[in-house]
Amino acid sequence: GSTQTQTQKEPEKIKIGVVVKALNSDFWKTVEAGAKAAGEKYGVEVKVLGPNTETDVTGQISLIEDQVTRKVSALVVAPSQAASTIPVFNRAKEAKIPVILADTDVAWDDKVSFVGTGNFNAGKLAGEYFGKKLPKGSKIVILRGALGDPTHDERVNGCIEGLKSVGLEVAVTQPANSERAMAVTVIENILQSKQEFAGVFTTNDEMGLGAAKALEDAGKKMIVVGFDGSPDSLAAISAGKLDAFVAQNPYNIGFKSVEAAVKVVKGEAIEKRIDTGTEIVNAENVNEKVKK
Amino acid sequence: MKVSTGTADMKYVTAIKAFDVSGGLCMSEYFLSLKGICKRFPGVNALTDVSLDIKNGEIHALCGENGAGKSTFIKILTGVYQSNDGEMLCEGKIVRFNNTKESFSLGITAIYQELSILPNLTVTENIFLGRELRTSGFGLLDYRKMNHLAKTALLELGIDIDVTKTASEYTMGYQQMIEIARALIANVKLIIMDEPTSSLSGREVDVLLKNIHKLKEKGIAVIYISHRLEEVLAIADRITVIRDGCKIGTMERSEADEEKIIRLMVGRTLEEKFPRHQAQKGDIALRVRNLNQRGRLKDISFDLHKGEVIGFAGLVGAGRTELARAIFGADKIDGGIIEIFGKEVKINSPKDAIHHGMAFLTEDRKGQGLILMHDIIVNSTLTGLKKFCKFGYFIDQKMVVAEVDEMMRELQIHPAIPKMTTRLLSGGNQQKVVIAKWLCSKAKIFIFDEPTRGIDVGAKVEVYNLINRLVNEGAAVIVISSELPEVMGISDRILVMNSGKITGEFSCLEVTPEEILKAATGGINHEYKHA
Amino acid sequence: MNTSTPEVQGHGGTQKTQFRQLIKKMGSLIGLIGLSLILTFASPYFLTMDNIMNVARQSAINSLIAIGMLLAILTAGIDLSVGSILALSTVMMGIVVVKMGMSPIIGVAVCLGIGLLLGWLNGMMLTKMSLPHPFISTLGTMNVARGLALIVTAASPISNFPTSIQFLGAAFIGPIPVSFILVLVVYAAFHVFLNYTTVGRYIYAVGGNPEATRLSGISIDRVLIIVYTISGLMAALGGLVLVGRVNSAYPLAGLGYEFDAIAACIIGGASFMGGEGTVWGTLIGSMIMAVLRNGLNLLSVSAEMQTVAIGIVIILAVYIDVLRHKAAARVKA
Amino acid sequence: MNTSTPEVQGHGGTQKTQFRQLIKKMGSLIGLIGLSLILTFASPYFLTMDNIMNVARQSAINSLIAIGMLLAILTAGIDLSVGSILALSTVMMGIVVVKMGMSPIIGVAVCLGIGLLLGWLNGMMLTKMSLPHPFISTLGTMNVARGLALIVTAASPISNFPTSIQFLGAAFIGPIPVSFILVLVVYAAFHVFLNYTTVGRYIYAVGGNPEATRLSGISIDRVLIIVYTISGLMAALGGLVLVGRVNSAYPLAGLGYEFDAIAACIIGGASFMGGEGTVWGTLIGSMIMAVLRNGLNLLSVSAEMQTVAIGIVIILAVYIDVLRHKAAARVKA
Ligand SMILES: Nc1ncnc2c1ncn2[C@@H]1O[C@H](COP(=O)(O)OP(=O)(O)OP(=O)(O)O)[C@@H](O)[C@H]1O
Ligand SMILES: Nc1ncnc2c1ncn2[C@@H]1O[C@H](COP(=O)(O)OP(=O)(O)OP(=O)(O)O)[C@@H](O)[C@H]1O
Ligand SMILES: [Mg+2]
Ligand SMILES: [Mg+2]
Repeated sequence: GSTQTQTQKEPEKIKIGVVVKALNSDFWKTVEAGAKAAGEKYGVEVKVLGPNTETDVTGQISLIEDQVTRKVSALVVAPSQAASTIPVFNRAKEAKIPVILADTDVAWDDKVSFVGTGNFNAGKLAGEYFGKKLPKGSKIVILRGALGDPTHDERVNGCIEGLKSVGLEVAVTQPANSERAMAVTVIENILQSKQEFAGVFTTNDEMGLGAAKALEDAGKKMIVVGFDGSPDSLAAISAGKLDAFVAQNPYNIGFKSVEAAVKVVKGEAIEKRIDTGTEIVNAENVNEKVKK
Repeated sequence: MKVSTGTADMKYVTAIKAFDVSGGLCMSEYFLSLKGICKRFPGVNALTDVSLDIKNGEIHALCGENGAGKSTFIKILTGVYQSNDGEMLCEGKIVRFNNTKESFSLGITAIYQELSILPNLTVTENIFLGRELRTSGFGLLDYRKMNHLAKTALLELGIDIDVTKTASEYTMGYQQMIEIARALIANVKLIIMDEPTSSLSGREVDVLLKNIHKLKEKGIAVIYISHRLEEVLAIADRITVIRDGCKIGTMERSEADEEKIIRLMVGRTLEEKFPRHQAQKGDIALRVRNLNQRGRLKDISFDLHKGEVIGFAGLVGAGRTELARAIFGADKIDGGIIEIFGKEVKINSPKDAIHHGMAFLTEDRKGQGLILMHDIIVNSTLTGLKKFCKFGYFIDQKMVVAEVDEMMRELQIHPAIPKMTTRLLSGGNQQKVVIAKWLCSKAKIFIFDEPTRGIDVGAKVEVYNLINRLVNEGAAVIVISSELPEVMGISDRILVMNSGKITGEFSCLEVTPEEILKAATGGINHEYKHA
Repeated sequence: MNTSTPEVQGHGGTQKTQFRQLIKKMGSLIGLIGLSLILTFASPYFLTMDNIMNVARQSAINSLIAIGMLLAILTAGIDLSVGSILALSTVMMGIVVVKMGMSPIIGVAVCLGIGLLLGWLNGMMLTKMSLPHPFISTLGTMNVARGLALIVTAASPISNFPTSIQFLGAAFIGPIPVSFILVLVVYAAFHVFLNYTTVGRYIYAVGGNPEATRLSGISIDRVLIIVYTISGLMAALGGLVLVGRVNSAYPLAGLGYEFDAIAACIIGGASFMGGEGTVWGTLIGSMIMAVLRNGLNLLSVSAEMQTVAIGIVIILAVYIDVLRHKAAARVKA
Repeated sequence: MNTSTPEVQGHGGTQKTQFRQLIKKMGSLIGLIGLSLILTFASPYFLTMDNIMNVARQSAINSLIAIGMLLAILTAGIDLSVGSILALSTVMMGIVVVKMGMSPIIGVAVCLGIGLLLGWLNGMMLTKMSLPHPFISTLGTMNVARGLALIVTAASPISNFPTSIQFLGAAFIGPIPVSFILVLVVYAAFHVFLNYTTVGRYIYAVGGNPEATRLSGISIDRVLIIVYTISGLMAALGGLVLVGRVNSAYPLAGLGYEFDAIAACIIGGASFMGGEGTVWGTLIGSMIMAVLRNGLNLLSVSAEMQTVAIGIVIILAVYIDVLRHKAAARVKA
């Protein structure tokens, strides 16, 4: 990026600060790509930042504070923990910086807009999907990211809700740190305990691929549903290793939130809630996704 | 007996006054009586049925060979260890100390054999550790008063140093004086000194002995442990000899002489205190020219020949240790030439020095000599490990064990357990292990810094024999020693240092102690100060 | 490992000593000033009153935790449990205040009390169970406290604390954040504690040579228990500030904070071998970390590059200190 | 901190010593056996051939990293960068093999080479820059390597390695996983290295008393550089196994592995003060960690409770060792 020293005295160039939960996964990288694309389209400066991990709540808050200091024209934030961001949003408001929420909503009255679908709904979609594939009463194992990570909490809760609504049960929920190797280990161990289960839901793709690998090694065929939709999992679906994943359209989240921010700065009206859509990607529609 | 820790420091201040008043009014003749003390360590009976009385205000010397159990005895006295058997009476009351705080509260303190200086604290803080003085207002530490008292105490011992510097800035000799000051300032009823003079030279010893007399006059008892029998005979009122953990006997000073003590200690008489080597002086082994180290060494030049022993004498802080370290590459030098067997060499590290055939026995065995947590085998073979290797890299364990066994027999290391962790050895035996380490290397030039520090009279002769053997086999040896008789007894030539310079050279045949002392004090009889 | 140059430990001594002490403190200060200068040139937003207060606020939590950590490091120990203690103490406060509706005073007492208790447990386990190193006891506590924080909250955050509790973390006095004032007060108190009280000096002594300390009649166990208790308390205090800052308590709070706290101490000149380190050095160490993060954020450096940059700066900051020590040693000789 | 019970240092000596050594190793073994017994009663699936091989496989990565960490700990050091080195070396292998299509042999060479290089850098920074403690140098490397791993991969995983590369992590010989055989071979080699070679003995010496070691003519710098280089190499080797196990390399791999590796060493009886610790103890320490995780999974213990249980078991495992030491000392007396 270029430094902005020279821009200081020039007529206000629009600067959008995008703060996401972290930038260490395909999902957020795609959000970043979408945001940057929107920036290019509208000719505004877009900086996408995120802390090291999705659980680094205070790190993210510092990032937002520093963007306020930098006097950005508008902020796009995907908050790691909804309630925690309210004080800093209030500070942004004092500095007259409009705030757009992306991916995760916050009950904060002064937000300009929310862009996304919500993790809960996406999780629910996954739960319902199992209902289409499995007979009533089947049991599902859930692998999740770090305990206490609100994103994963919502996905798990959504999934449980979805499962209930179609008459399926949760066999066990175990954390696998959003990581592939840990997912392999956990599934191996669950298999050892001879627990009955017919499918696995994981709250991100990495764990989904790990679970699929462990099942493949053990010679078991089961429905594994991941989350997010990385290139790796697309390939895994094509190869028949992964059954499906929940896709939240991260590119759109990034693009539309920046688009909304630009419009707000320019004084145009925008909607309070912009839905970016959620879908299940499986063998039936994987090819069109791959093309994209 | 529990001492409430919260107010202990304030108690101490009042305790000082109490002791001052009650100095003369004692209940009985004996301050302390020990009856049938036994102490067993895993595999070792350190003390068996030892009984001993300490009179008020007497100077009581403990003598015994290395590993006889002297240090263990005093550690039981101060509550570092607890006895397995026996009882202790302090001023007529049965006591049992669980830690040094409890013994201190009854007026007992000790200078332990292994220096217990805290390198990162200032001299003052070391002296007052555990007995700090506090201001009356907020109860914060009263540095002004403590610094003043510390300074005074050290001046009384004849040293003038900056008490607000950290202890790590001073060499062992000074550190020893700091520990002594620490004991003196405590104002207790019994001070135990476990080899307080092992790093001191004659001059400091005299000052210390004078101070001990002053203590006695104040009615303070002193237990004094030393392997230097002339000191013992100079100040002790009574002498107790311990052998193999058993008390052999206690005698009045008037009944004792050196020969008798030695006989009781080792069970035989020594024919010769300073045996001499038979070697002929050969080529120059080590030539040092204009060696300089900023602030420490000035223009040091000397030659050391094959088959020769040079002794280095000097007062504490004269720079002898610094010189040895500089030659050995342990510290950087700022100029000068070192030649070994006629070839100029660059020595940048101890590794280079060893490569060129040098060996350096350090004065601080605990900090620089031994790996205390490791056993005798590991320690004694560290420098010579390469020579036990098969195929260049793999150590032949059998060979190692055989060699170590041999060395342990030769040096009479006790207990003779090669797998014994060196931390558990008595001070003298630790010293022997360090010597073994350097015997194991194939050196031709040996620098021994205080080689007999803490070694008993019998073993000393063994060390001298060993040095002589090395010399007879063609080695060249430097001995740095603060014991004048030793330097004079075993070296062919004596170099004297003062403030980093060589101030005198003597042949051992014609020199007198006075001449050496004069050179050591720089010719004039001034109060030596920390440079 | 490396024998460092002998240096005078803090406390008012002669003038010469005080000057040397100043120089010693200056060590990490040079790093901090250098870093600030670079950032001032690189970003127009860096040297603004607003941003300085920003940094002060952002560094507060780590500063509070680091000063407790310093005590552990001075005794040649470590406290890995600070992050988890922070989490458990704050969520318990959340339960008491928000869920059970008790008074904020009770809440704060619960928060600090739990910090105290867990720290004390760390110390007791270390000493009374003779565990070989605080790494073990505090690693255990780190896991147990984190697990408990997750259990009691059912893994979800607790929000909407009364403003009185948020005071420490969120309020300002004029332009100055209360949390930073708190840090200054706490650091001054620790300066007095470490240099002018017996227990403070014993902490240095234990780190310098535990055996000699014991022979001086000082109870090492007692000193260690005090050290870990204080460290736990400071973690809880850091938690109080955090709650004010984010208006919520959550079970994953403080994850990885132990690293930042340790880094602050070490950048500030403390030694892992024990017995060496100062209060003000630690503050500067903590400020360096905060300034660095802040600067990189202002420059909108990407997260990956930030990680790389932080790694490099940690090494450089310490290296500057090493060079300065060497230079000082040369001057003295 | 606490003076541990006197013990004779390892390496084959007299018979009595060897017996005592066995007892010493037995220490953590007792913990392992106890834990296994409990789990055998608690879960019918625990003591099955299948599950034992399962645990063997799961412990492999940590075992490989821990043995490198042991060297660092023996020198009174620490290597925080192992997880990041694992990540960077494996993603670079992924780039070379999967993205650039080079031969697996080159890939493996790149992987191990990067581990070696980063480890060597750790050692060089520590010694040549005279950094005061490896915490600093390896914390720096930890950040830098992680950042680089994220940058080179643009944060996404690399999958579909050729089966030849997956051999170490995925293959079996009969019922026995290759990764476990690798661990046994590596551990045997380290046993010989540490006990029967000069450098191995010097590693113990450096940890025991660096100054005495230096004055004995041993180059401490060289020993330390070797130690950290090997530690880096072992992290990369652990990475190779991980890649085989999950068939992918990803930039967040190995996050937090340093804790597990350190815990394995310490549970296995190594001392943070340096100079003390054995190869086989470390293996047992690593097995204890793996058995514990496996057992908790088998019992479907909730995730929160797992965290708590791990904390408690770490403390208990070490405490058993402490008690045993004390008992041994009493018997000997
Ligand atoms: N903690 C311990 N564990 C086992 N053995 C010990 C321990 N401390 C001392 N010993 C042994 O007890 C015996 C007496 O040792 P002590 O240190 O009292 O001897 P000493 O008379 O002071 O000798 P020196 O003159 O060499 O200082 C020695 O054999 C020593 O190895
Ligand atoms: N690390 C140091 N920093 C500053 N001065 C030092 C240091 N080490 C030694 N000195 C000083 O150098 C001088 C020479 O000390 P050295 O130990 O060489 O004397 P020595 O003749 O061996 O006496 P000793 O009997 O104490 O060993 C002393 O004044 C000492 O205080
Ligand atoms: Mg002794
Ligand atoms: Mg000397």
